Amino acid sequence: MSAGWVELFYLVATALFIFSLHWMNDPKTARRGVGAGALAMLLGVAATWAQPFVVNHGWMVLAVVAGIAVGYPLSRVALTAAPQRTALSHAFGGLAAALVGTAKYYLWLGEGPEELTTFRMVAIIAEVILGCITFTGSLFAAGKLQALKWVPQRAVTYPLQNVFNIALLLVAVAIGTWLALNPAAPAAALLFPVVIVIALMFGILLIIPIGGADMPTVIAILNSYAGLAAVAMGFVLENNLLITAGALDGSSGLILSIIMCKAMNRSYLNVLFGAFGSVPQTAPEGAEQGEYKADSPQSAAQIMEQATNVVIIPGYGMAVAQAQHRVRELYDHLKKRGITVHFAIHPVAGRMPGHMNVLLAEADVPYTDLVEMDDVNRDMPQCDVALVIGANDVVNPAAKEDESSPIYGMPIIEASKARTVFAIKRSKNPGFAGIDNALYFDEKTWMLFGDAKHVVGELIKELSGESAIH
Amino acid sequence: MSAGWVELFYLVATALFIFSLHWMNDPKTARRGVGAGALAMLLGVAATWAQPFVVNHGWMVLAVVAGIAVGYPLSRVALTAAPQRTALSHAFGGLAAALVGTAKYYLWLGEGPEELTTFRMVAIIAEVILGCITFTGSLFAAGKLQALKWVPQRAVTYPLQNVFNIALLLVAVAIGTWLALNPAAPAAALLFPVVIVIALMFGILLIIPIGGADMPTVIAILNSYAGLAAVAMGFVLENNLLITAGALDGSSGLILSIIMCKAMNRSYLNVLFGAFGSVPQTAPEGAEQGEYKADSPQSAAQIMEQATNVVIIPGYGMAVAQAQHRVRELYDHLKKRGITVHFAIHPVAGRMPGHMNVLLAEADVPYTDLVEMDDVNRDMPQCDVALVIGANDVVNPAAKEDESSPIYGMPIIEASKARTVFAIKRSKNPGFAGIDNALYFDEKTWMLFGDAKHVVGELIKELSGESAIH
Amino acid sequence: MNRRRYLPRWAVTVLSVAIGVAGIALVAQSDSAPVAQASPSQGNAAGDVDYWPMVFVFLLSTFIGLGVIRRVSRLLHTPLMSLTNAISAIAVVGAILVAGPDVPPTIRLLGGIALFASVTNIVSGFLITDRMLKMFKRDEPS
Amino acid sequence: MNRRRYLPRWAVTVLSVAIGVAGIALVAQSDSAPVAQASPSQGNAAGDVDYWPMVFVFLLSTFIGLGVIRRVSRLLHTPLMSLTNAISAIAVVGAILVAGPDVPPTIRLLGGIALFASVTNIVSGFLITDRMLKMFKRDEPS
Ligand SMILES: NC(=O)c1ccc[n+]([C@@H]2O[C@H](COP(=O)([O-])OP(=O)(O)OC[C@H]3O[C@@H](n4cnc5c(N)ncnc54)[C@H](OP(=O)(O)O)[C@@H]3O)[C@@H](O)[C@H]2O)c1
Ligand SMILES: NC(=O)c1ccc[n+]([C@@H]2O[C@H](COP(=O)([O-])OP(=O)(O)OC[C@H]3O[C@@H](n4cnc5c(N)ncnc54)[C@H](OP(=O)(O)O)[C@@H]3O)[C@@H](O)[C@H]2O)c1
Repeated sequence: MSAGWVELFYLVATALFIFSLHWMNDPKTARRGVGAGALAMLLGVAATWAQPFVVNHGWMVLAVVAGIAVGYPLSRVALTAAPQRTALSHAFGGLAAALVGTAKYYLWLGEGPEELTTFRMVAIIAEVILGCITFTGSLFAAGKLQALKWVPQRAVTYPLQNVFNIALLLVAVAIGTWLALNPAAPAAALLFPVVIVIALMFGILLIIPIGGADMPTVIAILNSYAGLAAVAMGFVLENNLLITAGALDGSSGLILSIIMCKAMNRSYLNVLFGAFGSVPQTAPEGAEQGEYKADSPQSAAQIMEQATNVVIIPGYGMAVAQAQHRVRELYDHLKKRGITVHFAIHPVAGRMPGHMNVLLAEADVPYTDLVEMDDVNRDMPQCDVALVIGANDVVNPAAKEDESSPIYGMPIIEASKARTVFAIKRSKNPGFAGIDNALYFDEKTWMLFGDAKHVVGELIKELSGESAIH
Repeated sequence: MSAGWVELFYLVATALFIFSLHWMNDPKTARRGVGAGALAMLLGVAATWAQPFVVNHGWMVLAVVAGIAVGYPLSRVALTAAPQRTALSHAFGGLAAALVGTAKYYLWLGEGPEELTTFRMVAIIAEVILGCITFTGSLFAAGKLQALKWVPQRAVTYPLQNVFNIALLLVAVAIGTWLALNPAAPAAALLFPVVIVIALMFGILLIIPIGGADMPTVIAILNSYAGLAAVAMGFVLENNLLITAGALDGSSGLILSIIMCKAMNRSYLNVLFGAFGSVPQTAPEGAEQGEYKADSPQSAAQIMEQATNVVIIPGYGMAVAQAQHRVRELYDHLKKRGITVHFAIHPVAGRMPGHMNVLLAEADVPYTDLVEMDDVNRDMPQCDVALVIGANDVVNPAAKEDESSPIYGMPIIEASKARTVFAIKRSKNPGFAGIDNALYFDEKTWMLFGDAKHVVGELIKELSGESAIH
Repeated sequence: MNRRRYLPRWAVTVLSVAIGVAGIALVAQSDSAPVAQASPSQGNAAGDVDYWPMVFVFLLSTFIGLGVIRRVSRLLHTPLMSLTNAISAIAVVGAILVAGPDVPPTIRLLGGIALFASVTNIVSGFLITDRMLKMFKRDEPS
Repeated sequence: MNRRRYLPRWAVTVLSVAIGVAGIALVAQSDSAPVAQASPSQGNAAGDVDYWPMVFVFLLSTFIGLGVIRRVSRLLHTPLMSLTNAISAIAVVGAILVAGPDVPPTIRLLGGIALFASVTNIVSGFLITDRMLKMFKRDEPS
């Protein structure tokens, strides 16, 4: 394939990638977006492969077949494992970038060191550092999310941690700068691996101080790094398709992490420069506690039956209990009785952005009944029953009222405005942010203690039993 | 200034141009947008001028001073003349593009014909053809809009007009293609001017069949052409700033012309390929007419006084009568009496997109009281009095009801849903589309015949007289 | 719902067609030029002028233009027309490049006229846009 | 109102700073390289590699990315993460360029591993995104 055709294919692929992301703005067109993205990738691969100087077909087919063999099972994982799959995938992406950068460096060093201009060296170093950080960082994050035994789940902190990390990064950058200026010096071929090793270490050190529950933000940032590594690769190979696609990824990771930060009321710079944030402390044991009013599923079901307007507020607990299918049944039963039922979706409910939407979609809840926070808050005063299922922080009124609370300023779903609130959780333990929730002490709130799947099952039994008698 | 700095300046200028247009999305930031655009232009000029090979400073300063001397007065024209100023300005832009293209061609032809690669020749030809079309087309459009004596106001049509125009364009393209393939042939230096002459002619022939009132759409298309000419110039000079800024312009013209077409219910292809549309015919004289009910400003003022909710629907007639300041007074008087007053703005009311907004802003009406069509239609049933001031097509219910009407399908402001309608116009003549308006025969409509400025003045006199008695 | 879409359907169509046509033309041209061995270690070797980056820039800025312009407030369509008119005077860069260097006087003359015309546009375009925008006021003026 | 803005304030700031830093670095580099006589009739002459078009492409695609991603439906943020993950596997192009040509076997090995890793991402990324999206249904299923 001649150079002109290759560039044309790349151009079309670029446009398709943009359309792919564009079409994600609406669930109706989103699948077309995936198609466009896959087609773009295919065009990119085909155009590159078909160039006359690409000759090692056997070897490459082997790699592709192996990739498909590993990739396909990875696409069938349970959706609850989607975050760790994404993290693992970022690790692969980072690895690829680091390997390509390294290969190009040694290739040019061997073939013609005059090719190693300062610009190219800067791009190679950036590619390799970003790729290595993404590789080990993502592997580690995936391990934390998968709750592997040998990966510490909680945040590991030690004195001078940040100082040490930054110093390490500075060393890598300093060596990198020297390499960029003296790419062909005798020491260079040996110093290059040093940079790689430091970057690999840095990736792990970056993730160690971050608690497992904070991983989704980290994954978004790593996505952004993977994108930037692709951009750097594009600069090295002078390939505009790589630059464009990488920049699209980079901005996606950036925006998602910022959305998460805003919704969690964490500082944005804190995240942009590596999420060195300390994890919120769990509430002191001895803190004064109000009175919880527990209720039975039976009486809760009776009250729900009388309602005309029910809002279900799902949270991380629904995901943990895998209760989404039961919740869907509950929704069906209520609808059958002519009750208006909506789901109130907080942007950071659960542990990844849009977590609740995927879970409920998996259980066949039509997405037209998933309502965004702002819209649902407006209608909350008209709501008879708010049913909180395993959500905690996202309905905590402290975010609006208590200026001293760590989550003060975070937007919440205002469940307390509903006439009656039922809350399903297993215990009196706090949620992710580790703080008590005044909603549960409210006089109109009744707690339904127990596993979400179990309690919702009880509610259904009650409702369907009733309907049999009628 | 070294090449690196020049490129950096260009890069910053590119970003500023994008921000400039981005900030136009809100009146609050729009002036910052102008500042960003002007700064970007300054950076572009400074970086280009400061290059070492630019030496003819005296000559260029002369041109710049002359440009400022002519440009400044052009920026002080009355706002009603804004369309013809824009058209004139497009003509200058087209001229510049054509001249630069021509100059580059002869320069390269003289200095080194091997520089005239096919790619460059294609770009030069495109630049010159687009520039020339824009030049004469815009000049002609400006003449029509300014209603110059020697420019025919109405559409001029003759048999086989489209066939002839297209044939002419094909000849130009054919010669251009030959030139692109044989840029240094002996005949080339002579054929080049032929292309220029044909393109200049074509610009005029393109505009001749279009009526004066259709000019705003044409101006938007010419804007798009001017942008594309700049893009072509960017390809010739290998200058990314030109390409980016030109593409931004090109899309702006495209989108504005499409918005106008949609709002006027004209075919979009019709416009994209040169607005060869025939102008709508004026209504046949003998068409059956219903009964108009005329009213006096006195009784109209009395009814308005009793209203709690008044919507004013301005149209082209307000612009013709220059009644906006009077209308503003009317608005003040009504507001003083505690009446809620809004302006309903149709996207193509008047003769350019956003025409009504600028006029009313000129008269100091706060833009928060200018309501877009869709929003106003929703609230129309709550409206006591709709006061139509010199608008016609934009309130014509035929667009919703009469499938045979030429404006069927065009979105309108549904004045007929208000409790009472007053309509100010001078006569029983139709508006731009040349068709009768059933709204005026409606039983709840009263006509206030007369010049808009005069009638609104009468209304004010009545209202202020009343308030003096109170 | 419709307002939230980045590009409307027609834009998708128009862009695809335009990309297709332009692309095939460019490829035809670059294939007629002597095809260099585009080995991965040599970047800029696709013909005499490496115009592909420019085509990328064009494509991307068109996307940006369509996205940005569609979000311009309807209130401001008239000033938008004069602002983009001013921006199209970026042709001034080309005019300087033709009028500035040490070239034959006829060429310089053409460049000078182009420079004059562009500067006129810059000055009148930005000033009149600003004049219009100054009139848009949010609150009731006293 | 806020939703209609193309870019939020912070993006403006971040982009400006990034452009500034990157720009100055690049200029420093290109000025240390032998500066060619960038006459208007010679385009690609700004240093050894003409990287400026690439910088333009990067800037423009970042703008597009920010604009497009901000408009992605909140419903779809989880599939968006896996879709962009799949797109970042575009590194496959680089892997082919390293694994494909006639280069020493070690280099080819590195390229082959990179190719394997990228293909894994492509396959799993697109398939899982599609799997998730298939679940989003508009109407009450029967
Ligand atoms: N979505 C994201 O992208 C993201 C990313 C990072 C962090 N976060 C953070 O995650 C939090 C999300 O808020 P959230 O309200 O969804 O979750 P949450 O505040 O963590 O609360 C989850 C609640 O569910 C309950 N629960 C756990 N397992 C359960 C089960 N099997 N059955 C019933 N209940 C169960 C827990 O109480 P018991 O233990 O008493 O049962 C807990 O109070 C926010 O603080 C957010 O900032 C979100
Ligand atoms: N805005 C754009 O971008 C644009 C571009 C191209 C075309 N258009 C077209 O222009 C039309 C705009 O609709 P429109 O309702 O604003 O205008 P219109 O339909 O042209 O009606 C204007 C009305 O104002 C009256 N009028 C004229 N001078 C007057 C004066 N001095 N005092 C009082 N009344 C006066 C005229 O009636 P009398 O003669 O009886 O007074 C006429 O009926 C649409 O058809 C649109 O498609 C708009």
